[in-house]
Amino acid sequence: MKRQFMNGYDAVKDIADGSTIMVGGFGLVGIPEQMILGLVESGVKGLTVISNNCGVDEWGLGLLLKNHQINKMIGSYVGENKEFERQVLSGELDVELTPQGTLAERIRAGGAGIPAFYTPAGVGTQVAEGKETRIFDGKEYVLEKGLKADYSLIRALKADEMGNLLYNKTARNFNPMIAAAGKVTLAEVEEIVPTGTIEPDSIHTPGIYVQGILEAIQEKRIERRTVREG
Amino acid sequence: MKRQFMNGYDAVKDIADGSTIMVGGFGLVGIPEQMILGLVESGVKGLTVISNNCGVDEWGLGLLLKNHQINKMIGSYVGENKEFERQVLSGELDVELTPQGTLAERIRAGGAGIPAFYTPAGVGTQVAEGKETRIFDGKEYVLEKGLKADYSLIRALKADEMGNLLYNKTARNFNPMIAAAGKVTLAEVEEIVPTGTIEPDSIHTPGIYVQGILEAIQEKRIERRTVREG
Amino acid sequence: MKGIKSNVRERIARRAEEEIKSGYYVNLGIGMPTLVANYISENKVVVLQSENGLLGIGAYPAEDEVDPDLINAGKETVTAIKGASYFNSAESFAMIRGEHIDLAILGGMEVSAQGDLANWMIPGKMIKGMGGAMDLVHGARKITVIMDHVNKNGAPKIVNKCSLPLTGKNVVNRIITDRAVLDVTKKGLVVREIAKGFTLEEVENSTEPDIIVPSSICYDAY
Amino acid sequence: MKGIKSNVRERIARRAEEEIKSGYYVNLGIGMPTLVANYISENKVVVLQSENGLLGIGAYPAEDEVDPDLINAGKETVTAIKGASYFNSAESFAMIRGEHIDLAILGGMEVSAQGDLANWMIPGKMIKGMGGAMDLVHGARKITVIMDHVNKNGAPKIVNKCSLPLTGKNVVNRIITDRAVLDVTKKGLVVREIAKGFTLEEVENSTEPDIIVPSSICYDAY
Repeated sequence: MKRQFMNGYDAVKDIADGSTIMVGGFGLVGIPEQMILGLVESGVKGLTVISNNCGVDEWGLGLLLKNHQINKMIGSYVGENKEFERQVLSGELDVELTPQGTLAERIRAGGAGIPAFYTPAGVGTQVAEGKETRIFDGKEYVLEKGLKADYSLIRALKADEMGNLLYNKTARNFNPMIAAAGKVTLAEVEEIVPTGTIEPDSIHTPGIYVQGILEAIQEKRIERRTVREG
Repeated sequence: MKRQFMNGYDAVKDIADGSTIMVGGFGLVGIPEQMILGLVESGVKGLTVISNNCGVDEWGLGLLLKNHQINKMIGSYVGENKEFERQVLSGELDVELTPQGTLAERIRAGGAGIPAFYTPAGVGTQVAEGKETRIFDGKEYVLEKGLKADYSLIRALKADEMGNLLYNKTARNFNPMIAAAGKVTLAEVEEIVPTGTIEPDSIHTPGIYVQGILEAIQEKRIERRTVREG
Repeated sequence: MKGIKSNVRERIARRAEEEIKSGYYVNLGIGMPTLVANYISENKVVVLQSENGLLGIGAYPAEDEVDPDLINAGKETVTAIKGASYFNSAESFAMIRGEHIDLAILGGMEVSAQGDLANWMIPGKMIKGMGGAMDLVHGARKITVIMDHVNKNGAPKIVNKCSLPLTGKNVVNRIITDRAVLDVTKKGLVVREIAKGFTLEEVENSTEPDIIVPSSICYDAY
Repeated sequence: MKGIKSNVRERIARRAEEEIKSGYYVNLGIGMPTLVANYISENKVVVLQSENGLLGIGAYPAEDEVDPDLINAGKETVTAIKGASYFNSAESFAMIRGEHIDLAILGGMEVSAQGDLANWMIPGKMIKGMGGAMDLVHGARKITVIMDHVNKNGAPKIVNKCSLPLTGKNVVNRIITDRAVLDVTKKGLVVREIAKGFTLEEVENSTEPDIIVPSSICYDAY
């Protein structure tokens, strides 16, 4: 029942210059690979990107960076990317660093209709500068605001035709909250299965949050392949 | 690895007079039946109870009410219980009514270390009287505070020995948030299964939130048995 | 539910069904709104949300299908459709509050010309609680209230100012009664349709606020 | 990890392991804290949390077990123990912020006498971001920082006031270095243990704030 796309470009071609997009993933794990490549192909410019990380130089959101498609990045850790550093220092790229838990909660709040909430993370640091702080029960908290996006691009293991999603292991990460925080949410999945084949008690993201689905093979590049001896 | 109890009384016997307890369930669905009976047996008094509903006259939290064990009730809908009405009118019972979504979010916030958040529910009604309101992006919201409990009593379908929980259908309801909001969380389950037999991607409540487990048969009384003809 | 004497409630429910478009996610309130489910066209793909944690409410169960762990927000035993999902109450109201539900159809005691809704308590009577109504009125993208046009004493339920405690302020988009369909607009109440057996004058006389009558309205509409 | 020249890092990690009690849920920061996992006694039941959404980190995978969808917060491929669970990032930080984690062991650049921690950025160098560190320092019930006692130039890393941008204020409970174990208390820094090869005087001289020396401290402790 949900719209299905032919390829990454087909999924993202309507995203207009200057849009705010959220992209799921932690490092390179759980990123919508083909939709990111689709954005490179579409050449859309002036994006505000909300994502925990910004890929690496040659993969993931790093590709959009290299292509000068991102104006502003909101994330928690951007340390794996030399081009990122260059663009920030040269003033080409605006960056807003947010504690990871605050980022996750801001995205959840955006999708849940909560405009703002208080959190202890960042109190007494530069993160709280210019923000309202307030004491509850003797402890200081900072007010943080919900985040929404024009488009949310996420990655899941499986979707059924109604857009119900299942994630795999730590590839879940930010994807479920991002699914709920987009005006339009597009899910890239490894497999589309018939409706009724995902156990209703096990569905991670109900289909109500998903407007379109792309079935696509994932490369799943590994940033730090660590193995034990013997 | 988590402590296992012999019966409902054994699970709840340490709960002291004047404690704040949260109890899972929506109507009579997903309530920890034997632990509630255990509270009746223990005779603990002066409880503040946080739960969406307050049972019916002869079952669930209604039993505690009848036994005059509850001083204060925080919930969203208490319309199924005549004794409730009598005690409120006679001044024996204090009641704080909260919109259901606000209640769910306040409990989630309590367990998630969020002291307060803004929500639109209740703005312009008696729910917002005496509370701070604030405008974000042209819309008015009311500040609501997180809720925590000394003890959380919940019901699940299965637990493994590490306290990982799985719920069944709409018996999930408030249980997962209540699990996280208790200083001590006790889970009543239909079955304790060996660790490793619940799929890690499907676990609804990670064992970190659970301090004790009770395996117990559930009566599962039905409030409104509605069937279709033919 | 076929045994119920259809008449007024059925007529309102059938008209309310027309508000539902194919592809919609809909929350139906307890009481008369729940009846609307019986009339949803088979040509429409509609997913019903139940705020106790179910997306995809199905029909009432057959005797041998009754599952005590599967109820709707009215605490009635139900079934789930293929493709249904279960979730917790915080997620359910995140879904509602976050404006993911296309339409909520709710009952009403009073609606004001400004779209204020009162439907949760009558002072002096025992307070039962607001349940999810106060969240729903601020969450769903469109709020339609269905109710009788006048109360048991014949007095208007569409009023200048609600006398009962509010469920929400400025929240109702459309009112469907046994007599008419009206929209709450910035300019005031606009009548769209008049039900069979009623005249525009009768609707005006049984509605406390002034009604805006646009050039085209539909008579004998339902 | 056995190939690494053990020496100082191993000694700190081994001492840090003593902070972990059986039954604890623990978050180990990126870098040296991750090493602590290698020394957790088999007699303890310990569950390690990874803030990217895993409770129950296992050993590094064998070659044929590597799963690209299964990493820790340092983005290393890992495995999961029996009884592990996966969840989303909001749930993961709800778990952290809600004080459900018993202990976090984190690295440090500077720690002040008041327990302020700086461990996320050096002005002038490229900012990489704070990741989950600012949430962790306010969430876990106990925060232990492990680090070298002095920096590469021999200057104290335990200071009166942090010169680097803070990760959190008044958040550190205990500091474990290659030279000593110190507790942050309301009265000030209290030394608890002196490592092998160091004297109390050496520790005092290489720590900027004054240290409180209680009647009983443990020498040659680790």
